Amino acid sequence: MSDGSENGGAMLAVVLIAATIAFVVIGTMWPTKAALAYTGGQGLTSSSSTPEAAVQNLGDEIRASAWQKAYDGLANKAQFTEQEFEHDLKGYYPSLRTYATLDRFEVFPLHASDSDAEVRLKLYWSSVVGISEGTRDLHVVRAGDRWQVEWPIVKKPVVPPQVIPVNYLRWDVIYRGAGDDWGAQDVEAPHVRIVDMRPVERAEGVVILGELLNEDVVPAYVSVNATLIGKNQQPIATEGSFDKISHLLLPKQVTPFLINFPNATLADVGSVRMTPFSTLVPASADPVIEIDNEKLNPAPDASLTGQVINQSGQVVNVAHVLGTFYDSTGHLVWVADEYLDRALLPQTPESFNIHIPEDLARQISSERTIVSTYSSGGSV
Amino acid sequence: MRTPWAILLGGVAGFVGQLIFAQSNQLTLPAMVEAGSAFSIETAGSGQGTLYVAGLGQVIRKDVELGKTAWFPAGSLYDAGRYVVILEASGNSESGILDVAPQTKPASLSFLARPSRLPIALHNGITGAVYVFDAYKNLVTAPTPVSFALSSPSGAAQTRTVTAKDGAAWTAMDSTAKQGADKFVAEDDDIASTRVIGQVPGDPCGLKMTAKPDGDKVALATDPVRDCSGNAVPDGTIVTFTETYGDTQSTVDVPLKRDIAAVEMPAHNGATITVASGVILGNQIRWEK
Amino acid sequence: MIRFKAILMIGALAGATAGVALAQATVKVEPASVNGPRPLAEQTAQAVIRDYLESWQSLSAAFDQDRADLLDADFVGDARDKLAQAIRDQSQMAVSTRYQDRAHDVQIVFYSPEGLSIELSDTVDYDVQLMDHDKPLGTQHVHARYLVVLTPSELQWRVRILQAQAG
Amino acid sequence: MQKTELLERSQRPLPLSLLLMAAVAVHLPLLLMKLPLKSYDTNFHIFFASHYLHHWWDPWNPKWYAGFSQTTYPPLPQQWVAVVSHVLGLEMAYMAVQLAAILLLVVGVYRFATLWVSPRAASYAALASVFLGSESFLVYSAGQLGTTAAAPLYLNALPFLFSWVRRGSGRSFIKAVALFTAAAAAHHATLLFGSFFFALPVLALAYLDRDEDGERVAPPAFFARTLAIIAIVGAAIAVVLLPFWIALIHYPVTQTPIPHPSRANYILSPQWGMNYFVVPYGALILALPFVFWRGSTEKHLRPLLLGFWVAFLLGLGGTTPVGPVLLGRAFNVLTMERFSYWATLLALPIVGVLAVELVARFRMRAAVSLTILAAFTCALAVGWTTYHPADAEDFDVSPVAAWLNRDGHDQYRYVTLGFGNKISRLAMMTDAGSVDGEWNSGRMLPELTRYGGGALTSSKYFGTAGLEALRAMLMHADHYGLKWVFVRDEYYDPLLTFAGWRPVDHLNDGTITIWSKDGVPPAQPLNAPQIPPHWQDVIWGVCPFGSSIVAILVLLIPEKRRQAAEARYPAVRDGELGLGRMVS
Repeated sequence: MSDGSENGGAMLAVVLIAATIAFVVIGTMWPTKAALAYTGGQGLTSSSSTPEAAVQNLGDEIRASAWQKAYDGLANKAQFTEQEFEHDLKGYYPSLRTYATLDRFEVFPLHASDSDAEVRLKLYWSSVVGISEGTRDLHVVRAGDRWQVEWPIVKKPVVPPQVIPVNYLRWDVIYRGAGDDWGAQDVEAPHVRIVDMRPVERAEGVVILGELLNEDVVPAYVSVNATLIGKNQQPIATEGSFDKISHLLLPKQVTPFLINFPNATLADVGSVRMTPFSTLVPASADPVIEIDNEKLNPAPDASLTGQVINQSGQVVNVAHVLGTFYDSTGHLVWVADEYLDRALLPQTPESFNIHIPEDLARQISSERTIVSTYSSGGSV
Repeated sequence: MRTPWAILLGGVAGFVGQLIFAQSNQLTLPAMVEAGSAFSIETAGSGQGTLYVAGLGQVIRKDVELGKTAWFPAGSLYDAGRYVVILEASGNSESGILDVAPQTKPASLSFLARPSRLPIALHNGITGAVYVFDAYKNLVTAPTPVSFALSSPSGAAQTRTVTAKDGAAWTAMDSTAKQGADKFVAEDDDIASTRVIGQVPGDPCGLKMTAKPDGDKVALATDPVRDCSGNAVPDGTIVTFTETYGDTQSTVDVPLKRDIAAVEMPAHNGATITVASGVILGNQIRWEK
Repeated sequence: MIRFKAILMIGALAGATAGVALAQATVKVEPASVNGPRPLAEQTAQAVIRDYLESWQSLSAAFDQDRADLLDADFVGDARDKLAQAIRDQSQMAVSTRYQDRAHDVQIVFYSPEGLSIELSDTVDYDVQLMDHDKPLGTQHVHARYLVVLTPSELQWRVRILQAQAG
Repeated sequence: MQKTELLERSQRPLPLSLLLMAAVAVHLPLLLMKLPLKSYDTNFHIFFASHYLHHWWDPWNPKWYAGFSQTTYPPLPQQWVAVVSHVLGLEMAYMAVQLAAILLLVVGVYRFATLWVSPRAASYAALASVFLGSESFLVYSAGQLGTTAAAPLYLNALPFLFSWVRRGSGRSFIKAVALFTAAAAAHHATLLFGSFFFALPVLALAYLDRDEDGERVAPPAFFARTLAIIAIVGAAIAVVLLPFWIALIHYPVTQTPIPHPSRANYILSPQWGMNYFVVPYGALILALPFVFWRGSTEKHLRPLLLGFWVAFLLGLGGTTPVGPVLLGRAFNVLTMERFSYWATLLALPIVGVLAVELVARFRMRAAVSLTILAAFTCALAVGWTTYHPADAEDFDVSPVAAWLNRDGHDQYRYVTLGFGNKISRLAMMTDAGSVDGEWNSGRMLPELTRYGGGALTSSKYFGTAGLEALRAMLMHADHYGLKWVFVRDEYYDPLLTFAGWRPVDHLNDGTITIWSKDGVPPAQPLNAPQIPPHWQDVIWGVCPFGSSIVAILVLLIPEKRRQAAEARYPAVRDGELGLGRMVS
């Protein structure tokens, strides 16, 4: 079958093979976005020729969970083990961070000289409850023609040996079995009351702020729904407090709540129908969380900062700090929250920083903070 | 067949059948029977027939010999209501109505008592509603006296007697001044139903704390927390201590234990410490070393 | 031939009338005469009566189709159990019944203080057609006063007691 | 004389019966072991089939996404599974339909290959298709019933297409139309891309060969016939899949793309290179240089080579920039493994030539080597499900289904977390509806389409996108009557705790926790505008399945005995393959 076209055919084969190789090389040297998603953002061409590039590479490696590669590239790796490096980033105890993945990061050069530099690495961790931020200021040093990061390791916190008595209260509930409960002995739901409520117009829509009190003598598992009613008496939308509330309320405990109505405008709203739900649940008064050094920081970067201290002997894996902000007349101005992505060890302070919208910061003169917790069991 | 036409045609057929039977008058029904009691239906004529008794709670089909009495033993028809009775024989049918009345003796009560917990000393705060049923779960519609009694552990009792109308009776009672589990009993004839009503203290009254130094901390403790009637507020109730110093603040939510809430907080000279429970504010202390 | 056509036309008219009657029973609602301390909101009263009248449709369909599961939406507790028992009875005997309500005269008579039950009385006119193995046995018109207790569920009021008064 | 007979025998094609027996011998045991049940998509297809089994005339399936239309996916293989399940049950019916597709592929590869190479090489190609890594990968690891059912139909249609445009055979025209339509009813993407990778080379071959066998075809006639068949096939497919097109036009797939590892760079991500290149190609990788060389040097093979080359490059996913450039947005919607599948099918005729030449030259040594390589390729692809399973762990979902089906729990919707592709199996077993599902193109709920996450049950694997979708869905639980969350991964516990859900029960020795939310009203049917009207239900119930019946019937029309390969390769003799009798 071969004829005079064999030379042309050979040429075609060479061209196709060469083109294939070229395409592969191009695709590997300059990977597509879809391909980069599976490499943690790293291509073949990463170099550490500048302090920012060194930190960028480190960020890529953390994102790809390439712990060994990241550790090997550190200038001060002799000071700690690879496991300690990983635990420093992912937590020594099970926490939000343990199962989080690095969604993205930002690199900000702070200072640079010929031999060293300061670079800020802002990490955005994707956790099950949302994005949590973490910032590390890194010292970067020159090593020949490349730069290496000195990782500011935070070693495992040591909890001193101690005995913490666990003698707090617990409520158990005996539920009736399945079946028709009409006309039978029942234990009704705890009495809860909305003690404050205020609709607020924000750029993203209407926000309903409020506070809910458990006025009963038993613990309540609560949530709040709100329905915006239009001026024509027709419902516009119904939304719930979701995680912007502390769902477990012990007797006489108050929680703030915040309900978002994206894309709604207050001008369309005639009234708001609030529907609090409460259920009797087994509960424990433990752990007690102390909130220390709460401080309102003015704009810019208005925030509520402080520390939470776990007064129990049990590790709290996730803590959710909710801040309620009032103006000078005691009116509710805003509700904001932050999840702590580090576990709370007994008697070990952990800082929080709740962001406050700049435009509201000036109105705020006081606050109240509560903490809800999640523990998967176990102690230190 | 399952169309309006079917019903219409069936109706026409039934009507014609009834006309024929009306002339022969083969079916004699009792005016009323009590639920669960034995009864009989008289038939006339001769030959075999089938008797149908259909109601919303029961359907019975019985082969009968025309001209003889069809016996229904006790327990045959127990669901109170109005029944359609049809006798079918040789392609013709005759129908009538049979009423089954509930038994007059109550056998059970559905007792709706609310709430299961309420603050002490609340006027008409406790309500109870009762539906009276016979042994076959028929609503006893004949007027019958129902007595309600609310008794506290101390022995004090409130009683009311109400006549049930259309099978239902209700009452309202006051909660007592003492906390504890009260018994709320509804009774009709010798049938009783009991509910437990928890009477719980009201909000804390005169919430007061004291402070004393404890190393580099200040130990805060409330006096025993009581409501305005002197009842102890239940353990587990949250008391909030707030310490303000300069522009910073510390907060701890502490549950009551053995009537007292106690906590240690940082000792800052000049700090102001307040205590509250829910929306009830207590005293304020200014800490000076 | 003309006579046959006339019969057909009369039949059609009668059928149409029956169809209309099937779709809508006449309903008269008496002012509530409530025994009990709890005030009855107008919306609650409307919802209770609406749900009660709907329950007759379920009842009728359940008996007609021998399907107790059709009761679940509108009946609960003893009322549901008793109706389901009757459907089982008739199914076992190959008997079927068709209920067609014609008129209701409804009045709310009791609203329990905790709000967990409402009792109403309904003077109902309805037809019952009985069939054995699909053979019509007869249709009986019934006039009766029913006592009905409804209790609230997640979305609607459901009938818990449905009982005709004797006499 | 004996030498001549030996020579003739060495040029004969392998008998079709032998090829089919080889396919049965290799795949029947694997299918009887129900190996595909471990794959990614098999349970998805069985779930669709179970809906057709119970609701043939109603493609609206309320069990996923609070209701979705099955007209968003061509139904033919699933409808066949539903039909066969009356006899075998759903799982074995799936295996039976899959086996039928495998056997059809053997026939299809042979018929397609005879257009390009000698019958003997074509028979080797057909034998190679039995061991083809990409076929086994799709059957046992990916579970792509639609793709593996449509491709053989398409391959079988192509010789009729050739015969029509080349000789104007009316019977071939009818058969080609019937088979193309049935192929489209089995899988739409195969038809769309098959037109470029398969049909264009065949048309080019017909054009290049227009003067070869003494029956000259003038270019105007060639183009007229081509346009005629495009028009008729287009019209037939438009009618048969009309509800599909209507759904696609009214609700185009505009949701945020979901990442898929077949779009990775296989060099930078070697684990995906193994999965999507080494496993599907297997020993075929060794033949690639020959494919390029022979495909280029044989003039009439060049169209085939070009079709193969483009499919090959696209099958490399994100390893080259070709996919994003050629496919545009579709690159982020399609999965790339199907391109490798088509590339391997296109390479088979040339691989058949290689095998023939190797056997002719090295005899037994070549035969043994080729057998070992083929067996290795097939074994690797089949065994890959064990080393790279779709589900990390097998577990029983029947307690979950039983829980949902009792005490009125099915009045509410549910979602699972950490169930992997077990959600299809669960959906088959329960009466309750879910807001989740595995058919991403069929979902319309904004909470699911906005973020770019896949199934909610695997939210965490989609990073922020998946978790945002999960949060959005939980936020609107009341709206959807979503009351139950079945959790088999403690990762999600903090979110559920802080969002107001409570554990209410445990199943499977505590490995599955049921979470509930208070105050959720019972699920209401969503008044979704995408519910197909009744006339579409009828079309969907009649036309796609009917197209396969029509295809079977028209194949019974006898064909004039003339094969495309005869002119070029006259060695084939009547009766040797029995193939003509079977498919003509």
